[in-house]
Amino acid sequence: MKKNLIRSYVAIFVATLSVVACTKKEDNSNKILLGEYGSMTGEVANFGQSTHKGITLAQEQYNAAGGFNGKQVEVKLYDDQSKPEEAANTVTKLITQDNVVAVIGEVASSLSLVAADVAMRNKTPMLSPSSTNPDVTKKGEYIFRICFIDPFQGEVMAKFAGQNLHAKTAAIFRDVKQDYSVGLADFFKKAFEAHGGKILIDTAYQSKDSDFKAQLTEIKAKNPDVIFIPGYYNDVGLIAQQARSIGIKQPLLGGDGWDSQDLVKVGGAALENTYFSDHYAPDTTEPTAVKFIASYKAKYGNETPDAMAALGYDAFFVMMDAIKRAKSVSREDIKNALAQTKDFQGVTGKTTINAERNAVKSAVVLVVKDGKPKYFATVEP
Amino acid sequence: MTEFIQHIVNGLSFGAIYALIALGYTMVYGILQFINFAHGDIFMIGAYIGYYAGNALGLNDHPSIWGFFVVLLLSMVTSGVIGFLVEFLAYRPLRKAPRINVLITAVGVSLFFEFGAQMLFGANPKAFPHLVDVSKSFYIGGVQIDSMELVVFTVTILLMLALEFVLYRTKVGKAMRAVSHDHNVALLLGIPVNMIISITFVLGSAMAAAAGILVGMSYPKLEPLMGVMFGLKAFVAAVFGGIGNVRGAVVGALIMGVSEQLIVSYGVPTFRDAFAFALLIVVLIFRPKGLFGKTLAEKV
Amino acid sequence: MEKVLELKDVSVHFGGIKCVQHVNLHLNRGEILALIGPNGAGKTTIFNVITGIYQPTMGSAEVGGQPIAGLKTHQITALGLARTFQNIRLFKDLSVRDNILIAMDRTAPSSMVASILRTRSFLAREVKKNTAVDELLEIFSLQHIDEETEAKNLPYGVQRRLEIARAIATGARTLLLDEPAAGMNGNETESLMETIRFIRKRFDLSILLIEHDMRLVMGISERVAVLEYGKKIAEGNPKEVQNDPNVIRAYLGTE
Amino acid sequence: MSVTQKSYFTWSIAIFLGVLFSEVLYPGLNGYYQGILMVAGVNIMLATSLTLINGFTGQFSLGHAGFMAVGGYTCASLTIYLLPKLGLSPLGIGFFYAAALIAGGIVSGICGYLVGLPSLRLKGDYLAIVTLGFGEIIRVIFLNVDAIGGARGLTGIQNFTNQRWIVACTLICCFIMFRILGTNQGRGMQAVREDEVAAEAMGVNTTSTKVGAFVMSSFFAGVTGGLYAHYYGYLNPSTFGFMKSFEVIVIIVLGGLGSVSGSILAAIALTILPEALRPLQEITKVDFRMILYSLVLILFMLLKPNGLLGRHEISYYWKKFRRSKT
Repeated sequence: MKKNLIRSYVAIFVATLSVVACTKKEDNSNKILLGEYGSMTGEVANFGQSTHKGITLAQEQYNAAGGFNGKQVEVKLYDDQSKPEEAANTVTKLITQDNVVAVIGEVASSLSLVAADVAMRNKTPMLSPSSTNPDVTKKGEYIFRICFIDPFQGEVMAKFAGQNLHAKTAAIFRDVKQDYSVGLADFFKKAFEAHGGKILIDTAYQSKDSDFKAQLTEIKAKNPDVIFIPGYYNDVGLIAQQARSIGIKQPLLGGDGWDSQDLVKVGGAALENTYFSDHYAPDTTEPTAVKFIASYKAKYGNETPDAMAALGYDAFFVMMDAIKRAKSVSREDIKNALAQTKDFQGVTGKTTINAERNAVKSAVVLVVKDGKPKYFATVEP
Repeated sequence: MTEFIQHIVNGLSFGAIYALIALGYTMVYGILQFINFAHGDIFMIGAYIGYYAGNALGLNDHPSIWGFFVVLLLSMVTSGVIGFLVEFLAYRPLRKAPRINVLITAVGVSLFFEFGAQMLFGANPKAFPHLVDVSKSFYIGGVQIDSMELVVFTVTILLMLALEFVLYRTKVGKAMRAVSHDHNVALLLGIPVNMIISITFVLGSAMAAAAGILVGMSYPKLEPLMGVMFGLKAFVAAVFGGIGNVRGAVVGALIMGVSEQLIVSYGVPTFRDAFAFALLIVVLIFRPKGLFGKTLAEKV
Repeated sequence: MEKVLELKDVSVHFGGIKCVQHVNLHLNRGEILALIGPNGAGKTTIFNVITGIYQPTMGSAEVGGQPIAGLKTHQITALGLARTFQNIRLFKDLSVRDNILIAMDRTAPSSMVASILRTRSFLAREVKKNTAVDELLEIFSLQHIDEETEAKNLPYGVQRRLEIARAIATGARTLLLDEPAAGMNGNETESLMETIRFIRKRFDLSILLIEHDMRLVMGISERVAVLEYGKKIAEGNPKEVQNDPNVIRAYLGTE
Repeated sequence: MSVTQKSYFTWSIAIFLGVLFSEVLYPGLNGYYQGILMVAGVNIMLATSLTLINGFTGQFSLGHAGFMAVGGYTCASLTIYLLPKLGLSPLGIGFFYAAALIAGGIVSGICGYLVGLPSLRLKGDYLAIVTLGFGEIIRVIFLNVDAIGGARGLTGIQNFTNQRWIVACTLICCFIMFRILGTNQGRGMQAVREDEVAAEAMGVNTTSTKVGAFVMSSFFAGVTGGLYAHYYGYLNPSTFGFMKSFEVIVIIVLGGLGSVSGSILAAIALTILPEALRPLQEITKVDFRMILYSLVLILFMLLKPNGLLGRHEISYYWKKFRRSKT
């Protein structure tokens, strides 16, 4: 009995050691290996999965077109489970174990921030498709992004509320549990007040709450012109429904966190007369985007790609574009090439990387009409 | 003032749902003296069964009151069976084991459901189908009462009355009360203790499933982890009312629902969850038996 | 004579149930007093009052001349009083030695820092305690048991002996024994009586015991008190009590 | 050899191995393995410290992550807000960091005291819920305090934690946990676990024993939190949810409730195992690890409730093994 116990321990150890020993550093001389880390499970899994679909599609198209100088491009994916420490672990593994030349990832800024530290320490370029928190690229010269940042997004919605909706007053309903929401709410507030508007009430909820009536009743009593809800789609649907049910008729505004198929599924008709800023419009007529949407639908069972998928797709091509321009396929040269990305035409518009390693690009505002988000306006930087 | 009454009404309807879940906790605790951590997850499963049943019956496009009852019944029965299985497979073998082992098992079962559901149903939220048309609202002196809230009140009260009937007017109920008093004596009296415990689990799980359906209809967003907070808060409500006491659980749950609503509207909205736990700690320290419970001294 | 233990007009009520009513009782230094009575007479309740597990509804108790109202059980133990339990409450998963050591720790505790650093004084104390344990093991003829044996795996009679040894290890001079001979056969009871007599001398003990085994009660106790329905109905030396009409009625019925 | 000499001998070997590891072996590994080993160290500290409450004392805490958070945030706030104002030399910074770690531990220990207090009146399930509630309250408070980042998390924490800190802290933590065994403190805790009423009757102050266990356990959880913060350089309230506590519980249940060496082994195994399972996860595309964990937990409770090593240390089995041979 006890002997077995000791034996089993020895067995576990030998087994784990051999597993560890077998996975030695990869030899990648006959292919280009990129790393991707994302939330395949956990709180923001939806975003991670969409991004991955976009990247996979891009990778397949790229390889089908001949690859890079005859070499195939592979993307190694790890799930970070939406946890910061897992993000750090997986990126470490990608860089030090799998020996990737560059890393693509994360949607959630809190995860990108942690991984950025790792990438900086290991001098490996990291390209975030959709982290909008300004702090991410401030981590250092190896960290890039191809999406606009929250201050811009806040500005866009504040400007939009003032100019297009003629709003003088606004209410903010933020999700204190999400760093994204808190950040965006702050930037909107700043911008809206800078444009002469007034924030009447700034109240909060926590994602996964199911009852918002108490806060909404407060908001309703203040009677603002618009209500800004910079949350994620899964809560926004419920919020919109409850807002409409207690008689709030004002337009609801939001950010790119709203972008998901599931938004309308939960929110339904309550989402009419709502606007949100996004990276691209699914009903766009821009040729690159149209082609992307068609091939995406073909691959994924007629599913309309959301912005995360589009950005994932673009991130891959921006990365390959940089690798092509780089002097050699080394981390250092790819970093330099990424920094010089200029007017890259992607699904989400023209991307130019500026000195802060952020993308300078336009945002679109979508309106929900007849149960579908539709293009409403473009806001240039 | 109208606003205040409005908050009370909303709070009561929320509390009614807590009450349905709290009943399961309190009944199981009364009979086995342990917290069934997995109870909140049964609630979640009940909601998901409602989702699939409602969609299968095509109720989303053709809402009907009968469809609602069919879905409700189906979900309650299936969840009851799941509750029975959980008790039979995970808890019954541990009847004589130290309580800490049962507790760890319960935590394990709870997590198994939560992550199993993520795998089975997907981690993304699902939109609950419309079972009945509940878009109408009524106004009484400026206070708005949604027809959904009326549905919640009606169903809760009916189920509560049914449970009262079972507990106090039937032989099974009498046996349950006997078992909760003393297992061994009940056994000596010829009461099939194991069967009674199973029935308790089935009843509690069915109540939780009903709550799941009601939550699905009121807040049509289902996710695998939805049972955690609901479950914990319902548990707090049960403790608040005096665990093991059925009526206490209901009163505790209603107070809980209302006070949460008031915290959100007049206090700091984001401290809603923290409030529940703070309440629990305060109750346990100053009045561990809750509002209506009785304490039992340990036999030495 | 010095009273090591005294109950003054103690009553204990649970809700409407009066378990103990106006009981006066005392234990003299060096004496063995037996508390007898039918089941449910309130004997164990009295033990629980003395050890601070229950608070008396009325009246007071004193240990070594000091009132124990409001004291916690371990504080009463510190006054030099220890007990055994009717339904044996050993530390089931711990070894025989650890069971006794835990009780003995009270007599020579080390600070947390000393314990972790294994200071000289800590080691000295441990050695001292272990020697004392050795002696107790021998007295209760437990010395031949494998020290790693968990208490729950011991035979019933041995468990009873171990529990008494553990109580003495607290350094108590007053011992409360709750049915020490329950479940023992004649020979075991005989040797238990032997042991009790011996430890009384060796450790200078005063003993209050609850027992149903009349041979043991009559054999070793100097005085006997009889409880019925929470009331003390008789008290005196074993001979007197045996012939007391109230006691005969209580045990045999009213006929 | 006497008992003490033997103990010194064992610990000198442990220290030697620790130094060998941090100075020779570790620098030679690639970053991935280094990362795993750092996490293993953190998990060992969490597990052994929780063993004190859940294993030795037989109480049930579900709030270990909460204590970790308190320590982590305290320690990180000190190094972020106070350290730059002092203008210390590199050596001074090292001392400051050590002090900050201890400060984090102390604040966390105070929280442990506050949580331990209700435990005097609560048993088993109730205590579990209260500790769980404590963890949640802590999380909500951190979420709402902007000065420490709120939901955005606390960034800008310097990466002070290197393998030396982890090795040293892990060794100290394990040393203390092992040394508590076989003292009046350790035996008192075990007595409380076995039978509270009897323990009290035998003169064990169960109140101070339980609170003491809570304070000490949360102290080490707090120190671990500090190390964790300065390893990842980032803190987020959502990290310290119930799941984190649960992971630690799985470790100690698996290792054997009440066995320090079992906790250590299980902590190492359960740090490596998920990494080893990563390739499997790539195939299935789902994170089934938590399902596996919960199943393992249930099965262990049903079939082998005392975990792999039960309540004994590994030395106990070694002795038995030796004895059975002779």
